[in-house]
Amino acid sequence: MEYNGGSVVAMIGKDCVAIASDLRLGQQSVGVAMNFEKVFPVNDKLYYGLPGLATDVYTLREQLRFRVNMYRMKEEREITPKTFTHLLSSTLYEKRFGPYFLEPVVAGLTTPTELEPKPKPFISTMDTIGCITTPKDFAVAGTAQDKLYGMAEGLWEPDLEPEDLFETISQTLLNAVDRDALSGWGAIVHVITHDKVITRQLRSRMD
Amino acid sequence: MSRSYDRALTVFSPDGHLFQVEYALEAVKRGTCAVGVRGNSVVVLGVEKKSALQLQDPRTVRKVAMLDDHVCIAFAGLTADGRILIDKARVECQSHRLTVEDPVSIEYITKHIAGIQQKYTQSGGVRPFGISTLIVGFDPNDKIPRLYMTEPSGIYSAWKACAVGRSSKTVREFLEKNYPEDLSRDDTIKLTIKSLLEVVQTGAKNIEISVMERYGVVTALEQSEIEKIVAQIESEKEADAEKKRQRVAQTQAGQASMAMGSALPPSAAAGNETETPASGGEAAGTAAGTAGDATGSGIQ
Amino acid sequence: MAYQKARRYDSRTTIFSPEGRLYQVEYAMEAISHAGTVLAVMSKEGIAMAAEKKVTGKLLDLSLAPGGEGMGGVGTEAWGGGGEKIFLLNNNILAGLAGITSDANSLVNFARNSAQRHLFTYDEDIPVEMLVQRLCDMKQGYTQFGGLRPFGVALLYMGWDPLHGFQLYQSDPSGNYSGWKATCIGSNHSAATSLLKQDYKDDLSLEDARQLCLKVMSKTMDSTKLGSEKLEFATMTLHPTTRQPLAKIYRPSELDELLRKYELGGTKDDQIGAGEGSGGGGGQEGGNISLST
Amino acid sequence: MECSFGLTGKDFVLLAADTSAGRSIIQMKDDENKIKALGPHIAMAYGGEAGDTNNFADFVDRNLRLYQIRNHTPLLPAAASAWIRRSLAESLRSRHPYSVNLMLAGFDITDSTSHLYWIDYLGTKAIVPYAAHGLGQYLALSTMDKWWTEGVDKREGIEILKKCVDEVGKRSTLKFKFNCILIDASGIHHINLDSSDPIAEMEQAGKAAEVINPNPPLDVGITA
Amino acid sequence: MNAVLQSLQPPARHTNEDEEDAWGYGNLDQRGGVRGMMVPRVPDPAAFLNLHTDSISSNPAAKIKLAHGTTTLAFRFKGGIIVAVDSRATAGSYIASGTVKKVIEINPYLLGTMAGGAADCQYWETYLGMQCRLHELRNKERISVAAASKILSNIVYQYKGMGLSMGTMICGWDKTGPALFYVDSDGSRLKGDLFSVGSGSTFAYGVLDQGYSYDLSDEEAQELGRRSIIAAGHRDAFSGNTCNLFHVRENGWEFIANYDVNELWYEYEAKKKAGASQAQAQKDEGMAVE
Repeated sequence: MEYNGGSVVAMIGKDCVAIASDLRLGQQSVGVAMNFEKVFPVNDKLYYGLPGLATDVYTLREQLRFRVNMYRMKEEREITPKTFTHLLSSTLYEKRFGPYFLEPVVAGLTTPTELEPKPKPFISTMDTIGCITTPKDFAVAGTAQDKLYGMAEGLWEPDLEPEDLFETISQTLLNAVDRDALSGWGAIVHVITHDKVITRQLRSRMD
Repeated sequence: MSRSYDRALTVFSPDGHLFQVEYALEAVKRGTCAVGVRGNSVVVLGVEKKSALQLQDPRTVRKVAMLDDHVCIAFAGLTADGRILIDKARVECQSHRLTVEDPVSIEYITKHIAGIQQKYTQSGGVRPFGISTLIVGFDPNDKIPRLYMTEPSGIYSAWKACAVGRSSKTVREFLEKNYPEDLSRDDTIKLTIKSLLEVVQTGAKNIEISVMERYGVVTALEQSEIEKIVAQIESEKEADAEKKRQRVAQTQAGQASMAMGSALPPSAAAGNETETPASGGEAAGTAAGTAGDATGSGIQ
Repeated sequence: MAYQKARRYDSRTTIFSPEGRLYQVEYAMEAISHAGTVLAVMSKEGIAMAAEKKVTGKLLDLSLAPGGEGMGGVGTEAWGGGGEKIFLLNNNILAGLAGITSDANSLVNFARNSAQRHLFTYDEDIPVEMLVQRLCDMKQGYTQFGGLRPFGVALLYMGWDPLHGFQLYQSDPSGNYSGWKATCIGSNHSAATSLLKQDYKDDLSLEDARQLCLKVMSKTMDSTKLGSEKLEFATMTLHPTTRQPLAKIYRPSELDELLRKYELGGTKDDQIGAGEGSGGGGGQEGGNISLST
Repeated sequence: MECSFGLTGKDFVLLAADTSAGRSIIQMKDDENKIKALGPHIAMAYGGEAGDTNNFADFVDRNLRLYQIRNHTPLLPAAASAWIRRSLAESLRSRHPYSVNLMLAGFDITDSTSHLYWIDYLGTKAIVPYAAHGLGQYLALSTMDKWWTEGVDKREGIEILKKCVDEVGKRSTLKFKFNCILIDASGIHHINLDSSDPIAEMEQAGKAAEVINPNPPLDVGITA
Repeated sequence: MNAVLQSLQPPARHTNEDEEDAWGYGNLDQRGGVRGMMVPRVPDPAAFLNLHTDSISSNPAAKIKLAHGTTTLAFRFKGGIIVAVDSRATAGSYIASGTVKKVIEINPYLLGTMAGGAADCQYWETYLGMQCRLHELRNKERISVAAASKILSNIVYQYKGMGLSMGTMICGWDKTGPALFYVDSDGSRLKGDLFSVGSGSTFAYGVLDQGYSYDLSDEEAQELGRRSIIAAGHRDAFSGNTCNLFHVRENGWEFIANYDVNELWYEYEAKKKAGASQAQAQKDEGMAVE
C-alpha cells in the first residue's frame, strides 16, 4: 500500500457523483512519475479508482477492462455501477490467498429504467479482498485515507450540485494530501452527471 | 471404393499405401511452383506468384517467409496449412535460441518441420499438411548454402536444386539436365529463373526471387532485375534456337547435299520445351480457375 | 463422391480426395455462395461496407431483434448495434459475414475474445491483420482436425491500425485470407466483383466509397428499390479530432436517408426522424471511452 | 548496485547503463553490456538480481522477435511495454519471480514519437520523459529535473546525461563506466559518452555506430 | 575542554531515582554537564528501541515513529557559507509539520542544521550552544568551529549504539575564515566544503554538485542552495513545504528568507517552459535563416 503511495476519494452529490485521485507514483520516498492516474472510466457514467500497489493497479485495470468489454459484448448493454462493484469484488476475491494490494473505490450513475425511474447516485469501496461497503456520503482510500476522512467529514454535505461537489471534493483531496507524504504531485477530479463528465486537473503542491 | 482404408488416416492399405499422404501430395501439386537452387556461395528461392488481382492488396500474398534471420522457406500447397506450419517453425526457432542461445541450423529446423508433418500422418483424427516446403539458409558461422525439401509424409532431404508444386517434375528434370557444379551468384539466380520459366508462361511479373547471400542476408530481387534476366534468357534462347535452326538448316543442307535422310535433330530438349506448356497448361488452367474464384480454394 | 457416402467417423470429416482436394472445404464455400452478399470498398478516408439481409418472414419481429431500430450506433454503441450481418469485432474492426449464421455467431465470439486478449496483453487495439490471422488459424484447424467440419462462413473485415492504416480483408472457410481495396463475398460475388473492378479508382473519397458500395449492391441485389429492411451498412473512419478509429453501424433510418440521397431507394419515409436524434451523436464525444479504459 | 538512465527528447531517446558485473563486493567484469536492442527502434536497459537479468532479457528478446517474425512488424514501444510489464507482474505472483528492473526506450515510427518506460521488478510501469534506476534514481533524478526541458535536442540531451553520469561518479563509492545508446527514426546508435562531441562522432561513424540490430527487419522486399 | 569531557560519562544503565530528585530542574549536573540519560531498563536498550521506534533503521512496523526525513545542505564558497534546509517533519507518511526550524542558531556566529531525530538534534545543539557560550566566557574569545563541532561529536559518540539519530552540519566563521563540519550520531566528524544530509540529500547533491564552484557570487550561491532544496523537496516524499536559507559571513550569519517549496517549484517550471520555447523559437529562426 505504502510502497507507491496514492489516494482516491469519491463523493455523492445531487444526481451526480465525483471521484478524484492524486497523480503521484513513488517508489517509497522517491517520486517517480507525476502523471499516474488511479481513476479509470468504465463508461461515461461509471468510474473507479484503484489506490494501492501500482503494479496491481495496471494488472487489475487490464483485467477489469477485459471483463467489462466481454460483459458489454455478451449483454449488449453497459454495466451498471452496482453490477460492476460486484464484478470488481469477485475479481478481488479470486486472489483471496495472494491479494491485490488495492482498495478500490467505485463511483457511478445508473441509467434510469422503467422499473427504476430515479436511481440514486452510487459509490462503493472495498478492502483488498473484495468486502463491499456502499456509503451514502463519501468513500476514501489510499495512504491519505485518515486525512481524507477528516477533511470529508468536515466538508461534505448532502445534495451538492455538480459545481459545489467539485469544489468540495477538490478541497478535501488537496488538503488531505498536503498532510500525506506519499500522495500528491497533482490531482485529477471527475464529476459524473447524467449528461456529461467534467474532468479537471488540479494544481496541487509538488513537494 | 467404399472401403475405408483410404480415409482412415493412419492406416495402410493392403498394398502398403498411405492414401491420405499421397492425396496430400496431390494438393501440393496443385499449388504454384517453387524452386530452390544452391550456388557455390548463395542459395536462391524462386516462386511462381499468382498475379495479384486488380483490387487485391499485394502485401498480403505471401509464399516465401522468413523463419528466422537466416532461414527462409517457400512452400507449395494449401496456403492456410502453410501459414500454420510456418508459425510452428518460427516459434521453434526462437525457442531454440532462448534455450541454447544459438540459432537453429538449417537441418535442425528442416527436421523439426518434417517431424511435425510426419506427426500429422500418424496421429488420430487429423489429416496431413497439404504442403511441401523448400527450406534454405546458412548455418551460423558457416559459408555453405543449404537447401532442403520436406513433404507431407514428413520426408526431408537435402538438394543441390529442387522444385515443388505444379509441374515440379518438369522443373526438376530441367534442373537435373542443366545444373552445373560451381554456380556463381548470378548464374544461380539465372538458373532459378530459367527453370521457373519452364512452368511460368507469363514471365517476370509472376516470378519472385529471394537470394540468400550469406548468414542473415536475404534480398528480394526487384521486379526490374528479374525482367532483365528474363529478357537475357529469352535472347539467349532465341540465339540458341537460331543456332539450332542454322545447324539444322546446315545439316539439312548437308543432308540434302549428301542426299541422305536418317539423322534426327540433336536436341531432344527442344522437343521437350514445346511439350511442357501442354502439361503445365492444364495445371495453369485449374490454378487460374481457382484464382478467379476470389481466394479460390486456397492453394498457392 | 465416395467420401460423402462413407460412414462419418469423427476422425474423417475433412480429408484429401485422390486429386488432393478438400471437398468439405469446397462444399463450405458452396454454402457461402448462396448467402446474402457482403461487399466493401476502401478509400483513403475510410471504408464502407454493405450487407444484404435475407428477410425470412413478414411476421418476424425486428424491433427487438438485432437489425431492428435497436440496431446501429457509433463507437461504443456499435457493440450492441450489430445486425445479423455486420458486427463490431473490436474498437477498430468491423466484420461482415456471409454463410451459416450460427457458425458466424461463434466466429464473432471468438474474434471478439481474441481482440480482447490482445488488448489485455499488449494494451493496444489488435492490428487488423492479426485478428484476421487469428480467425483464419482457427478456421484452418477446423479443416485439419478430426471431429470437426469447416466453418461455413466467409468474412469481410474492415479496420484501421496505426501501422497499415485502413485495411480490408476477406477470409474463407479454408482459412485463407487476402487483403483488398474493394471486394465482395456471398451470392453474386462474381458479378459484384467485376462491377467493382470497373468503377473502383484509387483516389476515392469516403463519400464515393459509400456510394459505390451501395450502387454495386443495388445492382447485384437485383432490386431497384433498396431499403433498410434488406440491407445493413457500416463505415470505419477516423474520429475527426482524436484520430482514433471510429466504427459506425448505420441505424435503419440513417441508411434509408443515405439511400434516398443516392437515389437508390430508401423506404419507410414515415419513420425518418424517429431514430435520427439518437443516430449516434452521443458517441461522437466520448464514444471510445469505455473501450479504452 | 547498478545504475541506469533514460531520457527522451524531441525526436530521440537516450539510454545509459553502467557496465559493472560482479558478486557482492567483487567486481568480475567492467564491460558488461546491460542494454539490449529488442527491435529496430526499441531497446531496454536492465538490472537487478544476477541471473534473473539475463534470463529475463533473453526471454523478452526472443518473444519480441517472435512477434516481429510472425506479424511482419515489430511490436510498437507502447505495446512492448505493456507486454513486458505483464510478464513481470505475472512472474511476481509465481513461484519464482524475476527480480529485474528495467527501462524501455523506443521510437514509434508510426507517429514519430519517442517513448520511455520505467518498469520495476514488481511490474510497476511509469511513462516518463526521463528516469533512472538504482543509484541514479537517488542521485541524478534531480539533476534531470533541473536541466531537462521539453523538446531538448540530441546534444542537450547528451549534456544532461553527462551531468548525471558525472554526478554518480562524484557521489558513489563505486566507480561506474557507462554504456550508452541513442534511438531515433533511423535506428539504434552507440554513443561514446567520453567523446567531446558524441553526436558528431555518432554521425561521423554512421553505420559503424549502429547497434548491430539482432533483429533486422525480415520482410523488406520479400513480400509484395 | 577536559572539564567538558569529564562531565560526559557514559550513561548509567540504571539510575537511582532518589538521586535524581536531589537535583534541581533540568538534567544538567552541578558541573553543567549532562547527567546520565534515562535508558530503557532492559538488557539491550538499543535493540529495544529499534523494535519500538524507527530511530535507527526505518522500521515501518515500529509503533513509535520519530520525526525524520529531511533535506539539509551547506556549502562553503568565497562569500562564506550557504545553509539551506527544508521544513517538513513526518511521522510515518503523516506530515506532522511543515514549519519545522531545521537550522539551529547556536550563537550569532554558529549555525547547526538538523537531520534525523528532531529531538536529538534540538537538544544536543542547544546544549552545544551552552557549551560554546561557556567556552567564550572562559577563554574570552569565540570558540572555533572545529572545537564546537568536536564537542558535539564527542557527546554523541558517548551514546553510540543507543539509538541517537542525528546528522548535522556545524557552520560558522572563525579566525580561519568560513568553516563547515559534518557531525553524525555514529561519531563521524568531517571537515569539508559541501555537505548535504537527510533523506533528500541525494537529490540535493544532484543539483548542488553540478552547479557548485568556490567562486560563486553571493546571489548565485544563494540561488544554488535554494534550487537544491526545491529539487529535493520535489522528489523526496519526506522533504518539502518550505525552504529556510541562511548565509554565514564574517560578521555572523544572516537569515535570508523562507520560501514556499511549492511556489518556487512552479516558478522554476514556468521558467523552464519559457526558456524551452524561447530556445525552440531561436532554433526555428536559425533554421529559417539558413
